[in-house]
Amino acid sequence: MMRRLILLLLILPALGGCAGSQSAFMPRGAEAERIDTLFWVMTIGGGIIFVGVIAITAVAMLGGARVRRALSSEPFINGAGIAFPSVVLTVLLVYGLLILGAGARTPPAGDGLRIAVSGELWWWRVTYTDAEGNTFDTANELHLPVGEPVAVELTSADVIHSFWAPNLAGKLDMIPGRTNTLTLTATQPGVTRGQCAEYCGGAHAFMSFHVVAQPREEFDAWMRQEAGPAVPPASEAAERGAALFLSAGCGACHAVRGTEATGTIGPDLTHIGARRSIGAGMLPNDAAAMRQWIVDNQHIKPENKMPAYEIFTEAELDDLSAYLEGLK
Amino acid sequence: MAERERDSSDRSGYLRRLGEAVLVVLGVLLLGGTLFIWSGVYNIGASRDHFGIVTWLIAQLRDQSVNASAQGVDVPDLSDPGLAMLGAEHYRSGCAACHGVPGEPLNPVFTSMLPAPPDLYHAASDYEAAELFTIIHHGLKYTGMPAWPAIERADEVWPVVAFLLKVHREGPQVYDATLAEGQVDEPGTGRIAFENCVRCHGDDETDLIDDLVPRLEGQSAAYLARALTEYRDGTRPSGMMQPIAHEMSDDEIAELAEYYAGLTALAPASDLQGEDVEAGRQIFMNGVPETGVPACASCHMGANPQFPLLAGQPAAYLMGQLQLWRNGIRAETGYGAIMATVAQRLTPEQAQAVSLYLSWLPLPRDGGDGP
Amino acid sequence: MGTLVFLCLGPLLWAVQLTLIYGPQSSLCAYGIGTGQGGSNLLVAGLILIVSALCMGLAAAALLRPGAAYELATGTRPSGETWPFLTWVMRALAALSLLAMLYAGLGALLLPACAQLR
Amino acid sequence: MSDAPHGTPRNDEFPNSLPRPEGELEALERAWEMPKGIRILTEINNNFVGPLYIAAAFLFFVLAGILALLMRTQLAFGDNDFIGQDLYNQLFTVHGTTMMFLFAVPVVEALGVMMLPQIMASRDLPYPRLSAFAIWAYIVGGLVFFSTIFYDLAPKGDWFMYPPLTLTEYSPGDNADFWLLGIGFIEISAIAGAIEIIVGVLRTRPPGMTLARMPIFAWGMLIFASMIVFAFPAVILATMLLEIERAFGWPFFTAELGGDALLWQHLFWFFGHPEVYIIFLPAAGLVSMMVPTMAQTPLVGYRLIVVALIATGFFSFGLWVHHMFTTGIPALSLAFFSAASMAVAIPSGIQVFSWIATIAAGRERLRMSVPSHFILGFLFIFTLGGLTGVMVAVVPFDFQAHDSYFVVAHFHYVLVGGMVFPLFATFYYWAPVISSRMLSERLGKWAFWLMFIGFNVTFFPMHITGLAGMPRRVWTYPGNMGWDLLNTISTIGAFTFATGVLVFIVDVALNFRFGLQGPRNPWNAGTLEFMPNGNYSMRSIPRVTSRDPVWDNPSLPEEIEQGRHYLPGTVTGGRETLVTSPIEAEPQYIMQMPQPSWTHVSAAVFTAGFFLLLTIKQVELSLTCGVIAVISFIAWGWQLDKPDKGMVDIGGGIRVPTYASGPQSHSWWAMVVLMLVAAALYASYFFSYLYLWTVSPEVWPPGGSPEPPPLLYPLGSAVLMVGGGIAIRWAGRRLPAEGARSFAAPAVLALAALLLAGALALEIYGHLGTGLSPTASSYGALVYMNAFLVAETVAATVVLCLFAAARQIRGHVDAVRRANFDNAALLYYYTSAQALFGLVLIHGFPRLIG
Repeated sequence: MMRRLILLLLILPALGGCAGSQSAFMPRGAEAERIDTLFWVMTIGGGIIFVGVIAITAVAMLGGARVRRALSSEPFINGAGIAFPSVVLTVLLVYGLLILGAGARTPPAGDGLRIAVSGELWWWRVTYTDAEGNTFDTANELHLPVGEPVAVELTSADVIHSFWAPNLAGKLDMIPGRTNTLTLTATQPGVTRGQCAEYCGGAHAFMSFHVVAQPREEFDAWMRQEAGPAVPPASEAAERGAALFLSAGCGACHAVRGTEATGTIGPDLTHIGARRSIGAGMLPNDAAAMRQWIVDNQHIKPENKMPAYEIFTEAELDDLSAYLEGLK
Repeated sequence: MAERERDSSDRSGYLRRLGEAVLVVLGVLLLGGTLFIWSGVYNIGASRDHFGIVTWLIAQLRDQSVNASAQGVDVPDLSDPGLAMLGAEHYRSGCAACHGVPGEPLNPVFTSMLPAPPDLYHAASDYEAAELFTIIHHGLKYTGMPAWPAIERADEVWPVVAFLLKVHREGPQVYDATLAEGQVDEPGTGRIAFENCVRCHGDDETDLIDDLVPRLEGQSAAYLARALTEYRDGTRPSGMMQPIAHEMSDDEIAELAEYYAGLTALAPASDLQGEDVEAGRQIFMNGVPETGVPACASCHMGANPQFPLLAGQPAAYLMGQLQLWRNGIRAETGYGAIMATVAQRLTPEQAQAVSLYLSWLPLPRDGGDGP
Repeated sequence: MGTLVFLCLGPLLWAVQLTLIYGPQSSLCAYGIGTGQGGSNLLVAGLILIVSALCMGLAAAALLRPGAAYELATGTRPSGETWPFLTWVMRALAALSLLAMLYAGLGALLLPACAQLR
Repeated sequence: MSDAPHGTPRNDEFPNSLPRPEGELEALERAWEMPKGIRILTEINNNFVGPLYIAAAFLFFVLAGILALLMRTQLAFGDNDFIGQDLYNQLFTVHGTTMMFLFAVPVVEALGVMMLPQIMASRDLPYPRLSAFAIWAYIVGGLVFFSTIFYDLAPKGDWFMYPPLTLTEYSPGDNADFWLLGIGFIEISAIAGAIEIIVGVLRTRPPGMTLARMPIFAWGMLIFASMIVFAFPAVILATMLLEIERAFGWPFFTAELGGDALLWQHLFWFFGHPEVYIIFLPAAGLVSMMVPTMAQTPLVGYRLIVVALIATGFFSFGLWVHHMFTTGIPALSLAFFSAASMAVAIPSGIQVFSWIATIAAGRERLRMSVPSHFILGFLFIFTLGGLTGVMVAVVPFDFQAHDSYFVVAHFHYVLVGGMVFPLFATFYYWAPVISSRMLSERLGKWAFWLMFIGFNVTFFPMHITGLAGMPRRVWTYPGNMGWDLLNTISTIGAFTFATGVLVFIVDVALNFRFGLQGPRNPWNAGTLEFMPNGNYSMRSIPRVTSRDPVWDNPSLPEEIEQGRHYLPGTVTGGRETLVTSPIEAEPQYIMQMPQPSWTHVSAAVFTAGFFLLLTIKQVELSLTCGVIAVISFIAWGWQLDKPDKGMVDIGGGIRVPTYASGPQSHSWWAMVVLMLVAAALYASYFFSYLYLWTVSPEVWPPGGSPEPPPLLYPLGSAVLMVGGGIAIRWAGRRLPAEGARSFAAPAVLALAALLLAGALALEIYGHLGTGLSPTASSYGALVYMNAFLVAETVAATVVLCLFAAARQIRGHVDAVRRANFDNAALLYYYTSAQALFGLVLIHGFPRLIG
């Protein structure tokens, strides 16, 4: 309780708006919870030590002659400067190593689900592989079943990135030529936000993602939906948009499974309409934002790898965004 | 020690006096200059030449400036005969009005300019190639010599340089010889007829004047119309095409575009084999996903008439255009901005490979199958 | 120069220990030795513990016999008015290094040899 | 001067009796007179270059601070676009780089250069031209580097420049090269300063100032400089590797060709973590100087502090992986470094409690002057930073804190708290030494409170911002994340802090204009730096018998000024100083020191020109600068090594020589330290070789690359080098008698240089013969990199050998005056030893594993 109170006081300002929370103070994953406890132990302990040092300094300056004499000897230094820290640090080191070792006790669930996340300039390619070996790509959004440890393979396609979903776990780097594995265990359902934590040039500030923790059934349903091909266009506008999507060359970079668009350079758009954001967390996902992104993405997210498409008429933009938003 | 100090104080006193003298001289000059201008005594009319000394000074200033600017200009290979022919065509529409036909007397209107435009037959003996390039590219202040209309298109200047060198090398009759092949128009004046396009771009019977020029026959009308409109609006820079497009109305543009779109393309004459162009084919068909280069084929296969067909275009033209994109020169239009992004991800080797492939690739006729 | 080496014997041994446990551990793990749970894991842990014990033993020896350590480092017998100061500093440093070596060796008892544990 | 009010004490108490001979002081003043007019730039004395150095470093502090204010303005609230993405990325890169490389290390080195001679009662540090060179190089190089921010040419890979982001593929243009060449060059200047400081502290102390009596600041500087010697070579190698990969495509960091991005991180942080302590230790030394003075009592726990400084110096080298906790290396490896991070906390605890104990020990209460304010502020901030330091040393917590604003808060607490606050305390404390005027107590307190409050308001909230999820190095953030208020507070704090610095600047400006003439030893300090001094430092050098000589003998200032102690004038007629033994500080010889000259100035300017012009690929101009720089170096070196002037009397019956060679000579010490630098550089290479092999053994022979050339090649190289070594040894025994000339020795030196070059050529030729290409794989790159490193030392050795040979021909080297020859020989032995080791590695290792 005390702990929550301090927390509230400390991060009151941070609680202002929690749209897609991204905070280590609100753990919703096994590792983040362990670290949260560790944090509070150390903060409170450190706070006490800090106050102690300040108090002793004050006494050394202002205290009575006897106290000051007691403080002014090598034995005092040996005690306060060597013995005390040695004990505290030994305890802390062992505690820290035990917490670190706790990660070993959560082997990933054995249902064969594999998730690979590749950091790219400046978005996240997410590849799911199910128990049968079926695989599909999505982007900038990670779905997890609640309560099950899931191993996420982290790689990089270009420079070093770092995968950080603070509500779930600490960060782990994505390094070219290496595969790092992070075990995530979501403890509560809900949507949280994550962000690249290793400076990766240009639009590093705009490389975010969402983590959606769902109960198993919901997760399975999502997997089934996501693994399938794109839904056909449902309106005339969407049909025109689909044709334009192909003739304007969008398929060279983006894939829409079930169509001729098979590009692998940019994010897979097969179910773009069902995602929570556009541009790796830049914009909310709706038709207006989609139009804006197509035309003006270089202003919204400078240096991103997609050229701005200022070649479409207003009507064409309506068609395109209708098509893409329909890709649920 | 003391002696040295006196030495230095003497020197500083001398310097101080020198400084005062300089100030007085400067003041007198400034005052005199102001009076001279204010009096209006100087005759600015072009009817009288400068004083000899002034002419000489201006000539020195000009030549030194041209020489300095020409330092660091790398002269490309100018031996390609098509290059000089292309230069001659531009000379006719852009330069001949003032500079006249090489070796023949000038129109008296222009000889009354001060300075009078020189007969360019001798130009190449007065200046080296890099200097000619500098003059044509940047123009000359106070002479009436304009800068190149699209200053970023330095690449377009070299054909004119090549032409001037050729005139100097082979005599003024070269000009007539190069023009004899096309229909002659009054130099630099009047409406540009369709035939004039043919002189450079060829048609279904005539080949291109040079590899730096694109093939137009069989190209989509929408693209041709857009290209000319962009030239006219100045969003696609070209010192050669902008003045031509400037003269054209929307109707003329549409008519011209339809005309060329209706022609059947000439088969490209290439001695390349299939394996020479395999690397380029890979890039064209599949792109280079690792470095973010999308497949060229996804836009340039004719599905969308706004994107040009590239098959059969000369490799030199394609490489030149890719270079323009890489330098950001063609990024002003919506379509250009897209291509600029892609071109910047191509290495020079990849750009060359894909250009070679395309120059070898037959143009799809009547919507026929691609490669 | 020898005197400076003598002064820093403790930390130097600590540096040796860190090199000898970190280097082989990383190399062995890079080759997949020690990634298992059983014997190879023990191999790495054992190596670390042996090296740590050895270095700590040497540091303890220096702590107890500074005179001998000085002769070993410089080849001369201790002398001069600074000697007590030098000995004191050397011993204190050796003691701190013992603690640091203990800390470094501790990991081997608590953690598997090569797992990332993430 | 000589009309001191005191009565004359008994003459026999002192090494030198009164009255002093006529003209002695004048001769001393003449020898140390500052050049006039423009030639002031040629001055090398610490009283001139020290303040210049500090002023330059402070300028960079202010400039980098202005960049920080721009960044804080941009971050004041979410979705701000005051500064665009590209500029912001340049801003934080230049801010970090400037603060670390152009402010923190140089300003500490500057304090050392300026104050050590005063504290140690020496005339100057042993290589004044070297430090002047380092300073000019730093000023020119630093200004050019910083100005890149104005031309959009500034690097934008952050101050640690991680590849692959900084490879040409992701960072085209010259921006990154400016960082690599500019900073590499400034590091070299830092090493030059470090050599100066190490030899200075060990060899130019006053008689009797044994290691046990050395002021803590000198200890701090000694350890600081030693750490530079071992830490900086790692980052120099790293910058070389990266620049070579950028320029020529040798794949050290490219994973597809067997390189590894983490190699950079290992090398960089092997420098980068000690760097923090490199900055902190001298500052801690400063605090240990000021606390006793302010408390008017000797430091409590002197020897514990010495232990703490040494232990920190060592343990800080065991922390580098601390910055790589999230790279995914095995947990047990992390545990080793977590352990070292814990261990390094204890020495800091020792120091903090020693200061508290000293404060408590004062006869009266702590004097609450401006320096005391800053010191208490330092204690507050640094303790907090130390505690968060322990927190991030706990691996799992670091998983969350790493690369978030928590870490930004932590290291600003450690660096600003641990270094900038003591530095400001020092400015107030030592200002009277430089200008003989005090800074204002009133303005000083204003400056302190503004800085202290501003600092905490800026950085304390960042702990929360970071754990609330805000990563570092983002130029903007969404407004709905709940980070706005915290950031706004930080921004307000930053401007408050800046106002404090501004008040300080005003105070300094007023000081130079109107400052009050202060008393001679305003704080009544016990150490020697407040003794009366001129450009020559102290008139005479006292024998030191305790840690606080002035408290023991209040009449010391007068005695020093009257010239009663050692070396009251100049015995060689020029600039000189007394050299003492490293442990017990017994007088050994008089070192004759160089005069002001243009040579080091032109060497510095043209060396800077060489590097910077190379960056912008002006190869011809760059090489021209390089040649001029080398000529300047040779001209500079030619004026050193003055002839022996026989034995001289420094007072108290002590007669010492005026020339030393062999292990006693200061130049021998410098050469040894230089060799340590080279060895550390090569050790970093050795690490890189083995490291990349463990990462990608598949590109090693026999499978991945051509087999190494036949053993005949390395054997041939070895024979050539050993042969040269034997020849040099032979020549060393047969140097001509004093004053005579001989042509055998120079011929041998030239021959040895030739053999060395031949050995190198043979090595390179052998590898070229196998068809191995440096761009094909990391193995090939490493093999040729070895040759490149050998080539560097060989080039230096050849130049030095030919230099020694030339001096021999001119009759400047003989059996007595042999320092030139000894140094050339020493470097030759080192170079061949390193090259032989390289041969064993390059030719032996692949055979061993194949």
